[in-house]
Amino acid sequence: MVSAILFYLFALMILGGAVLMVTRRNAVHAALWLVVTLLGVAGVFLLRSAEFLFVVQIMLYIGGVVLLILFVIMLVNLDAEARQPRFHRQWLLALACAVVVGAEIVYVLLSGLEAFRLAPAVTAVQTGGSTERLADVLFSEYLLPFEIASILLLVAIVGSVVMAKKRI
Amino acid sequence: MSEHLLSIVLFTPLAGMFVLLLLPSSNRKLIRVWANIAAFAGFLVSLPLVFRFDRSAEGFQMVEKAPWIPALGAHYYLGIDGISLLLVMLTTVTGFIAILSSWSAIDRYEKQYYAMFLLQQTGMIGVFLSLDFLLFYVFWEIVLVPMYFIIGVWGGPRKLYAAIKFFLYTLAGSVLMLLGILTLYFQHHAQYGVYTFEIDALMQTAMPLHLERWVFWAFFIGFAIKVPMFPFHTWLPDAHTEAPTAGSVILAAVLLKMGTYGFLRFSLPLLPKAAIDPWIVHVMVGLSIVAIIYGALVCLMQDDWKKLVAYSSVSHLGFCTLGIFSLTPNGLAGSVIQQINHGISTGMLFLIVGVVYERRHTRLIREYGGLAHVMPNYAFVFAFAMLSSAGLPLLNGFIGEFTILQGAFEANRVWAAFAVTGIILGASYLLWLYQRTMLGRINNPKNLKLPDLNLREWAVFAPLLVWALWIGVYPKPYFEILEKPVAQLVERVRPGYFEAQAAKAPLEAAQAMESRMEAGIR
Amino acid sequence: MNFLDAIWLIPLFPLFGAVLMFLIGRRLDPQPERSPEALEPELAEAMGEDAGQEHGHHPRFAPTRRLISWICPGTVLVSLLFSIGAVVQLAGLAEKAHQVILYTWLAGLPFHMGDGAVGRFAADLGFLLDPLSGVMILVVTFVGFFIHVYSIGYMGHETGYYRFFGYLNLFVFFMLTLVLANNYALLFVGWEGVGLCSYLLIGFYFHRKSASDAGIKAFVVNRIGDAAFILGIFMIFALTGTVRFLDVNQALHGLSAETAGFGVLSLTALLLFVGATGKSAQIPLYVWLPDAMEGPTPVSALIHAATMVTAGVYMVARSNALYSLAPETMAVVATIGALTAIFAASIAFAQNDIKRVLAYSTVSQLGYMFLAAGVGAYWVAIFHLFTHAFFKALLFLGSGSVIHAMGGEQDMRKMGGLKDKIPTTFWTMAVASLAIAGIPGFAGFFSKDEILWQAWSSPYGSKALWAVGTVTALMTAFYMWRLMYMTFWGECRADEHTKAHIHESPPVMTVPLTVLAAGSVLAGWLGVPKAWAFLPGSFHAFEHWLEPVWVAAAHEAGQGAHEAALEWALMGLSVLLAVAGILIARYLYVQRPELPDRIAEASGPLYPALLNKWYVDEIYNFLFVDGLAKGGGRVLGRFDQAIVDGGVNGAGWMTRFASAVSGWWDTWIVDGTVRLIAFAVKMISYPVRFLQTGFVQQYAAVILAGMAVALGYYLIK
Amino acid sequence: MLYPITTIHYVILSAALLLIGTVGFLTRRNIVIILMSIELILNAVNINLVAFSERFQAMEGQIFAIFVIAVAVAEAAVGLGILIALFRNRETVASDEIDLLKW
Repeated sequence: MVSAILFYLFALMILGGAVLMVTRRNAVHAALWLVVTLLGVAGVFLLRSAEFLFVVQIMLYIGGVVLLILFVIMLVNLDAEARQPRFHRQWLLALACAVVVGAEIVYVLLSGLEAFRLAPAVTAVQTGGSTERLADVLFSEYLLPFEIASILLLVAIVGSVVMAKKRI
Repeated sequence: MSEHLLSIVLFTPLAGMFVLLLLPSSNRKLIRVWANIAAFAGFLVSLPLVFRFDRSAEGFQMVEKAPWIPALGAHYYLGIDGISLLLVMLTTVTGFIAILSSWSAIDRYEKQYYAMFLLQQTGMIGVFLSLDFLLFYVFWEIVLVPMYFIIGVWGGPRKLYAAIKFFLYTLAGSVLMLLGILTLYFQHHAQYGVYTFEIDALMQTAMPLHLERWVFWAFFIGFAIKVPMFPFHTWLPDAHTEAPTAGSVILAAVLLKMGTYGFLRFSLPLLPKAAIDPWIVHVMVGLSIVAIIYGALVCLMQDDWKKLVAYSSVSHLGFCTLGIFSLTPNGLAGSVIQQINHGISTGMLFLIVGVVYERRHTRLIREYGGLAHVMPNYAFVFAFAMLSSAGLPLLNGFIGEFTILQGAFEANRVWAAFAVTGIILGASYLLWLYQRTMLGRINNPKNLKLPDLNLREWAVFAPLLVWALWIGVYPKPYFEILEKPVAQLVERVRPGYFEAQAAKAPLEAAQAMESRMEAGIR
Repeated sequence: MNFLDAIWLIPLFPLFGAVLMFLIGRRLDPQPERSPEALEPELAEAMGEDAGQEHGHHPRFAPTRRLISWICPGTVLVSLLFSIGAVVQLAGLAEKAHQVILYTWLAGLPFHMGDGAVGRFAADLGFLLDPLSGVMILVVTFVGFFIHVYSIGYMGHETGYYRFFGYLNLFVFFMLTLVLANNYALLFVGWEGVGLCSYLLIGFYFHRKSASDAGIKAFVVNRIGDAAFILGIFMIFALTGTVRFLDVNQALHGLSAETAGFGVLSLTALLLFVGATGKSAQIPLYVWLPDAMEGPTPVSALIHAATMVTAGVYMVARSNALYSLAPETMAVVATIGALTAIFAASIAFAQNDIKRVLAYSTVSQLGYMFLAAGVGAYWVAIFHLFTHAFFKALLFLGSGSVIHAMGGEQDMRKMGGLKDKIPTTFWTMAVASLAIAGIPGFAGFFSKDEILWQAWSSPYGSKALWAVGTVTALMTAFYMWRLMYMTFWGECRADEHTKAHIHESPPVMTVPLTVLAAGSVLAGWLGVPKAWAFLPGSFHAFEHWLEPVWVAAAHEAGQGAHEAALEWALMGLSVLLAVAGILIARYLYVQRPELPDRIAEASGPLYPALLNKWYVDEIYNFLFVDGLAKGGGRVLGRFDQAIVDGGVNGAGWMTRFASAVSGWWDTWIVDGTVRLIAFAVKMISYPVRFLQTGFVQQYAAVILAGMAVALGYYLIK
Repeated sequence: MLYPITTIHYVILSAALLLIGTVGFLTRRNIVIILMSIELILNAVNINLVAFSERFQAMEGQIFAIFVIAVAVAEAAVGLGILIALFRNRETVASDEIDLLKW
């Protein structure tokens, strides 16, 4: 019962934050609403017993990415932005497409509802925290992707440094 | 080490290229020296091929096979026989000479220039060595890219137009060729249930004549554009006039031979019924004869020196295709030897234009006149190249043309009668070119101070001169190398050819006669 | 020293000389920094240098040049000695043929012969010495040596001295290869080689455009003949499966003569003959020989009188087995020979350039040789070739000495009265003129008279051929002595400057003249007519010597009915006509010098026709060079060369017109379609371009729309 | 239907988040907001991954979520780098004013 309430709470945080982020005129407000959404998502991770992801989400995403975005917003001093129209000329066409796709997804979900009526999530016996299990699988089968991810991050760092420097 | 000889020959230039890329581009001298070393190494590595080649063995030698894309049934399958041996040797020699000749001709982006050349070397050698259709097709495409850049970056005024035209024209052809390959590929699967691109496997596919004709036409488009045969030749003059000297030497000496090699390696053995089909043979021979006469005629009215030499290659390769489609042993052997000769003599002619272009930076024949007074050595080398190209006996041109004409004569006397006019026109446009540029009085003050050939230029010409003389005076080894592969080709296309009667004077008997030196027979 | 086995060395000596000249020639004879005549006159003025005249001033030459004048003639002398040794040893052999095969040169592959058998397309580098080639190598080396000696003097003041001797030696090498070859393929190598050397030597003064034009004309016209020759060789391959003379003769031995129309044998023989007409300047392809006079005189003597032009006759004689089996072609050979003889002789009447007269006289004499070969008397053809080599070479060298004396002047109308100024040249040329006219006692009489007798008596011959031959004999005597009287008799018509400079040529030139003069007399006595049976056997040596070469079939044809009385009568008639010709010439050009001009006007169109070589060159230019394109608008009259401007050769302008059309066709139609496709692709691309607005989010929206459509389709299906 | 939270709820939640992210991405002019919308979409994906990882007791879901985050971070970093360079040259961050890349 408690988890249901928590779920709806987090859902509300996520969707509310998302909608408000998208509609805010001021970029800083949008960033803050993004933080709210991310916290909601972190909560969902906790609900689904993915503690490691919860921590990663908090530290990495909120701590890292949103902070970076805030930095950039400050660098790019968006006060002039506030007075300009938020949505560009073709916003109607874009909205229409999004609505159509949304309708299709809902239709898919509804038509295929019974496919999801699986046996309720049987809670397997938890052999130790999910983080150890995560670690065992991660560093055995998926070692190579892990290394490649690290290289990807390195490239991203170098890329963004080069991009942002005045003179290379 | 020795059983991977072919791979070594194939990838030496590529290795040279990678090392070249690591060199600092500021040090121009080091780059040029290294490029020459890499090219010469490519040549040295190909020498053991000649010594280890067993002339009496049937089929392919020094075969290397490794799975490449198992899913498609494509193998890394290399092999060599008489025909591809000669062409590989031509590639390595002209490659080295082309790189040596562009020592002072190229002044910007040397590193990329030489890298392109070495990449091209590997591509070309790959085409001649691969016995797997997909591998062949890959190398066939690889060769286009460096030549596109060589023409496009270091070319003359209209280089972009020429480069794009060259690239798209050949690409269109090779796409159709790919269609042919795939039809063969699936046809083979339909009959044997196994997907493979190997040539000797594909040879076993029995196809109805009409299908064989269609595949032949698909191959024809791909190879004819490359040769180039008559209606598809308009890219050649543009590509040649705009390419830098070394570029047009490689283009003329080797790239054109990929087309004729394609006919010899793929069209004839894989589609024997189509190759002997009278309707196709008549079209092919008709186009070749038109190419011979048409090419020579157009040469007479050119005022651009390089364009003239380009059209002369159209005429010479008309002879080669005539030799191929006479489908007689002499025709085929003559055609391969003529391809080598064309590589040598036209390579020399382009180098000669390059020498003068470096000094005067113009290709118009009107600009030159009476150079024999100022540059006697140059005049001698030009005369030698001209005579070798016109087919004077004791030089290489004659051997090729004489054997091709004999093959054509044996196939159909009327063809030989028409083709023989080619040697008359050939002599006339070359002599007229020689007169307009070399003889007569000097009428242009700029021609007074032209320096004669320097040592490096002599080093570029010397190997070609010696090779031309060697083929002219003692062509026997070439015929011996070609005897077996050509016999196989003819046997496949004309089944009962050799059994007609025991050969009247087989090669061995001729040697026997030769040993009785002093026999005074009546 | 076994000369017979060393016959393959004979051609190599001159080759050694030629290669030496090409390699170290420039060091031995350093050329001046820029030879005076290298510059265009207007460029020369602009450069402030005096425009170089040909023989004006004599540039100084290095002493090492003398070395060249020893090396090159030396090599030919060694070849001469070797040849004499070989021929003497050959005479000792029982069966007169010795073949030395070095290696298989052209080792081709098997091929289907005419009758389906599989032969091997192979030709070896082999040399054959038999009486026929024996005679030829003696002629080539003997006459060649003396011409080399002569050119030391003649070319003494020319730049490019080493180049001249290099080409000359190369020529002797190719000629000896041609003559000594044991198969048609190697003969063809020599055939084209001499063609190349004639191109190089005619165009020796390459700063003169007319010289290089003449060189190209010679080479291309020869090439036309060679094309037919190649086809002939292939026919022989198809017929006999081999090209060795001995094997071909053996293979043909069995066949019977082709009486039924124009069979394969006749076609082969005709193709070979067309090749011969190209090389030996017969009717259709003789146009290059008169222009070949642009080359230095020793060249004309060696190549265009004694050796190269006779290659055609040698080849016909060499394939006598083939020709004797093809009576049709024999008739063609004889008629073309006779026609050429009379046609060239008529043109020689009106020529004023001394070398042109001799050139046409050569064409006419070659006509005689082919007439003899055509009627089956091959040994007579070779005998006439043998004697002709001596007196024609002498005439050319003599005219060279005259030109040398007159400071480069070649027009006979500006000569005259040189009899006492250059006595040796006069006497030697007189001997040669008597020989060519056919006066008894001199070489020409014996060989020409024998030809006329064979034309009359041989089964292949006919009275018409004899008549044409005899009339030509009269015309030959007339134009030769017209030349002699105009140059040596009467008063000197040269201008003061040249008149002062007239001097006798140095001994290095006059000695060869006297030797050849002796040859012109003695050579004839080797083949005395049968009617003079009273003379000992050695006088019939020539016919007897060549006997073994002829395949039996051809042999009987040569005999013919032999009535001595008839032969005496015909001989008397030809002598009478010769003397008459000389007297007419003397009358017209010595007693009444003004008469020829009056006759010229009186003869109406005949004289200008003769003067302009029956307009043959003009007709050739019009038909081939100018092409049919301008036919309509242009008046048929004479063109001067300026309008044609570089009409290179007989086929020049038509091919240039055809190539202009094909060039235009090539750039517009064939290339045009390619550019059209490119343009079409460009047109299609315009509408597509509007989608690319550069507005990133619009692309995203389009992607989303696409996804929506796909999803929708998937759901509905 | 509302009470026992089943996987379908999570799927609906992530679908909704995805839609909001897409709308934001497509309609907003300010590139920073666009970048943030992308983050939303990625988080929607993560929610799904984790939900199904829990549902099928397979850790691959979570592992993949980690990689998605890694990629998201890299993408954000580079995106912002580009944004700064763009802003320095063009003095604007409005996406519809940056349309040089057209024919």
